[in-house]
Amino acid sequence: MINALDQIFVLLKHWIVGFMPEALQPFVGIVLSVVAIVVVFPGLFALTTVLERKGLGRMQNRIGPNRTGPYGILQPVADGIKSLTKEDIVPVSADAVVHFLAPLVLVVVVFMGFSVLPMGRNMQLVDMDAGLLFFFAIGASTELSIFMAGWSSRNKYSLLGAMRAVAQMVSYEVPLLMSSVVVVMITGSLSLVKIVEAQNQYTWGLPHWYIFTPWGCAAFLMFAVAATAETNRSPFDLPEGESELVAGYFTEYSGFKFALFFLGEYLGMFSMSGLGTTLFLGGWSAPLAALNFVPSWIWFFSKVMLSICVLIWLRGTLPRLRQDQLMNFAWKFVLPMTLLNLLVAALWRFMGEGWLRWVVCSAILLGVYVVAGRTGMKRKHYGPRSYRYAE
Amino acid sequence: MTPLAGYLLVAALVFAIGLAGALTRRNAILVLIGIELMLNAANLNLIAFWRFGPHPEALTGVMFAVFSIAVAAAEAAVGLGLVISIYRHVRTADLDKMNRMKG
Amino acid sequence: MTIVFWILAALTVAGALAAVTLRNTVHCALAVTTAFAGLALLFLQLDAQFAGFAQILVYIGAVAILVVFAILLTRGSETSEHGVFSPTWLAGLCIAAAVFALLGWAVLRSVNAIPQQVMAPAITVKDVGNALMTRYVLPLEIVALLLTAAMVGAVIVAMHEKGDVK
Amino acid sequence: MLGEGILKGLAETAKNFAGSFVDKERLTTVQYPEERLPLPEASRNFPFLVYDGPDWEAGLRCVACQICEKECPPKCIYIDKSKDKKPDFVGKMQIYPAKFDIDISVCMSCQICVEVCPFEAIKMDTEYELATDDRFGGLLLDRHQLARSNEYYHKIHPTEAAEVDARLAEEKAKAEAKARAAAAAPPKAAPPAVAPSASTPATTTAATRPSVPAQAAKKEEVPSSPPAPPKEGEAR
Repeated sequence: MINALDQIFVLLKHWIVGFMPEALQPFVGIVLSVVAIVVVFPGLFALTTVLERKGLGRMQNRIGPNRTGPYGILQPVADGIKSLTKEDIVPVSADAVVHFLAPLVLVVVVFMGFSVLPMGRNMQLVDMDAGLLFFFAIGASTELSIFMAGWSSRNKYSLLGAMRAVAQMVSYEVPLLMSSVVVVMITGSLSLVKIVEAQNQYTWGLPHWYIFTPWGCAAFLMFAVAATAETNRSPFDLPEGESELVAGYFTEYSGFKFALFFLGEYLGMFSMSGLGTTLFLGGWSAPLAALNFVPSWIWFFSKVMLSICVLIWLRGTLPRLRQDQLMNFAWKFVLPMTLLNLLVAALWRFMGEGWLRWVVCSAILLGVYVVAGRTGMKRKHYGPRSYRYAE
Repeated sequence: MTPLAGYLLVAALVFAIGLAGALTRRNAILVLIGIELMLNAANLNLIAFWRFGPHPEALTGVMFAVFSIAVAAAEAAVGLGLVISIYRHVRTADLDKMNRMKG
Repeated sequence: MTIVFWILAALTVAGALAAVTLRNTVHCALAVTTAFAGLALLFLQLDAQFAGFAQILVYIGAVAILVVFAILLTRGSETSEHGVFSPTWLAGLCIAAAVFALLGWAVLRSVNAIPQQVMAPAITVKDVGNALMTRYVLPLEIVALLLTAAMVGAVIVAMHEKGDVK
Repeated sequence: MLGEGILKGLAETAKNFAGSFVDKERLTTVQYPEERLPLPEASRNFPFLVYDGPDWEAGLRCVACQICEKECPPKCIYIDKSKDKKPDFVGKMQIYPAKFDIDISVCMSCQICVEVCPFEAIKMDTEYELATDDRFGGLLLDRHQLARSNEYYHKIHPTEAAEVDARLAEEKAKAEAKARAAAAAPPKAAPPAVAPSASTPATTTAATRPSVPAQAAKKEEVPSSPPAPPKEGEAR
């Protein structure tokens, strides 16, 4: 019974596929999985928008949307209808083809990232041998669509936003990859399914999640920072800083294309949260051995939503960074720390079982963190601005 | 036609297009793009030979392609850095106008 | 010779052709990205997963971005008044055509001589990793050194010179 | 240590988040269409014409002197004088506006018409829900649409309206005393005595103006009064 509930979607898929003729079966199976992804995550997107607005409102002692439906839960429906019925404006001087393609490329590419995430026991579209590499390769392609959007709009704000976005995403991709590589080192596989299985073990009822190891915790924190920057979320939302760049690279988009960008951004957030969950939080495995009776997909989605809530919390708390702070942080702090973490993970691997490796690894990481935080990220005091030509 | 011949022809075509681009375009960046295309065509050749060759488990073709990709990335970085640096001096990315040794 | 191969080949060649013929430089960069993507898919079709994903990661994720950045930094998207092709374009075209004719002739002549392995090789990414760390570890280190040198070199080349007021 | 501030900030927002569910005092939002904040007395939005008594047409204080029309910076007031006359609040015969239109799309709510009006006939309304579903129609408001009773004026600006009423009552008393005095001395000469003073608005202005700064304790009227008379002088 418990097993059936756990595998309910897999069984459902097999049952539907069973009705199809033999030749069509693999094809129909893939279509069903894709349809499930394409339905579930936009649904989650709708839920998240209202959650975000309500949550941010409460953090600012406001009520948040409460007009559409009971407690405002129909707000995403209203937003959707609004964006669908709005006029689709393309600027006269814009590059029409590229302008049209940019949101499509973004959404398609972001959806592809979900295909390797294991969302439950046996619940993944493809168990790719190089799943993690695929995920990052796909993630790297979103930058180009953002550039396309910014450049084709022929708008200075759009172009500036796109340049900022691309520079930021390229910079933070390095720490993102580096912090994930640690997990690959320990697991010995790039397949996300194998990574989850490696974490799905328990000692004394506690799980072997990687976040509960010194290197895993450090990698998770840096992964979280880099993922936040990669998805252009606050406090790294310089590319769409409303107070500086109107809306950044999608300033010149309206109606449904704007909604597509919005969707792409949130889907990117989900896939990043899903990846973080898979790599460090044990994917679909239960947090306690005693809780294993709960279906695995519930654990995956609750972990993803939890990380989304943390992202919303961060957005409600932190002010936007400056461009130089952003770059300094990426190249001078996060990247060296990830490199150090690689060494620590190797040390962990070769020190063998025992309490000593816990002490040594934690001490190295904490010590360097404190020292680097003190010296490397020392607050610079800028004097009054001087102008070369204006005075 | 065998599968391998198909891949080799595509690679030859892409190589020729890249060469044509490198030889006919004025803009230095586009010349670099042409060179990248040629490198990529070579990679396709390497991987096709590995796939259809006698000893795929030796991984020589894939390794060669992977190293070639890494080297191409380095080449692109340095090449584009040079283009930007030249642009600062002569205010143009047009190769036909970069005909002076004097900086 | 599956239909997938022909579609990917057409995509790649069309992307490459567009990249060298279009007038707008940014369009060229986007077209060349299509060609890179097509080549990556061809790699994947050839069961070279690692090379395919590395191709996407490096070419679409990094080189294409570098190219568009360079185009924007050199105002390359403004079409020059002298046209986009160099005066010796005919000679270049002839050379390219000759090269293609030679290569094509070589391939077609040896069509019966070249090997035909039809079985897909059972190569996992793990094997690639093992090979990189054992047999190919020296080239790997050299490439690492090269990349570091290239990075430092690119930064120095593109860096503002001291006293350069621009 | 690096990141301390972030933790502090997170704690603060968490406190706000939880607090907003527990403590209703934290929520400062006013649910607008259902709940409204009382408007401050000095709020103003768009002019209206004051009338006394039950009949809006007969009771309009406006005498069509056209000062506001001339002073209006965006020139959105359009006045036509009447051919006949009717008695005003003191009983003098005055002309009245046959047409008094204000273009609501042009008006910039500057209150200059109110400041220059010598007859307390035009005042600022506080009505702000002026949106309609018609884009071009209904922008030119005529005198019927602009007319509001004095009671309404008392309701929206009580202090100011009381001052205005006191001033008008004093004026009326003065006029009545004058009339009585005129009636007492030469019984037959009363109408001519009234007529010169009522013949032009300007004379009345001259008579009323000085009383304004003397009486008005309201600060906003005091600085606006001195520049007004010279302008009228130029206009004449």
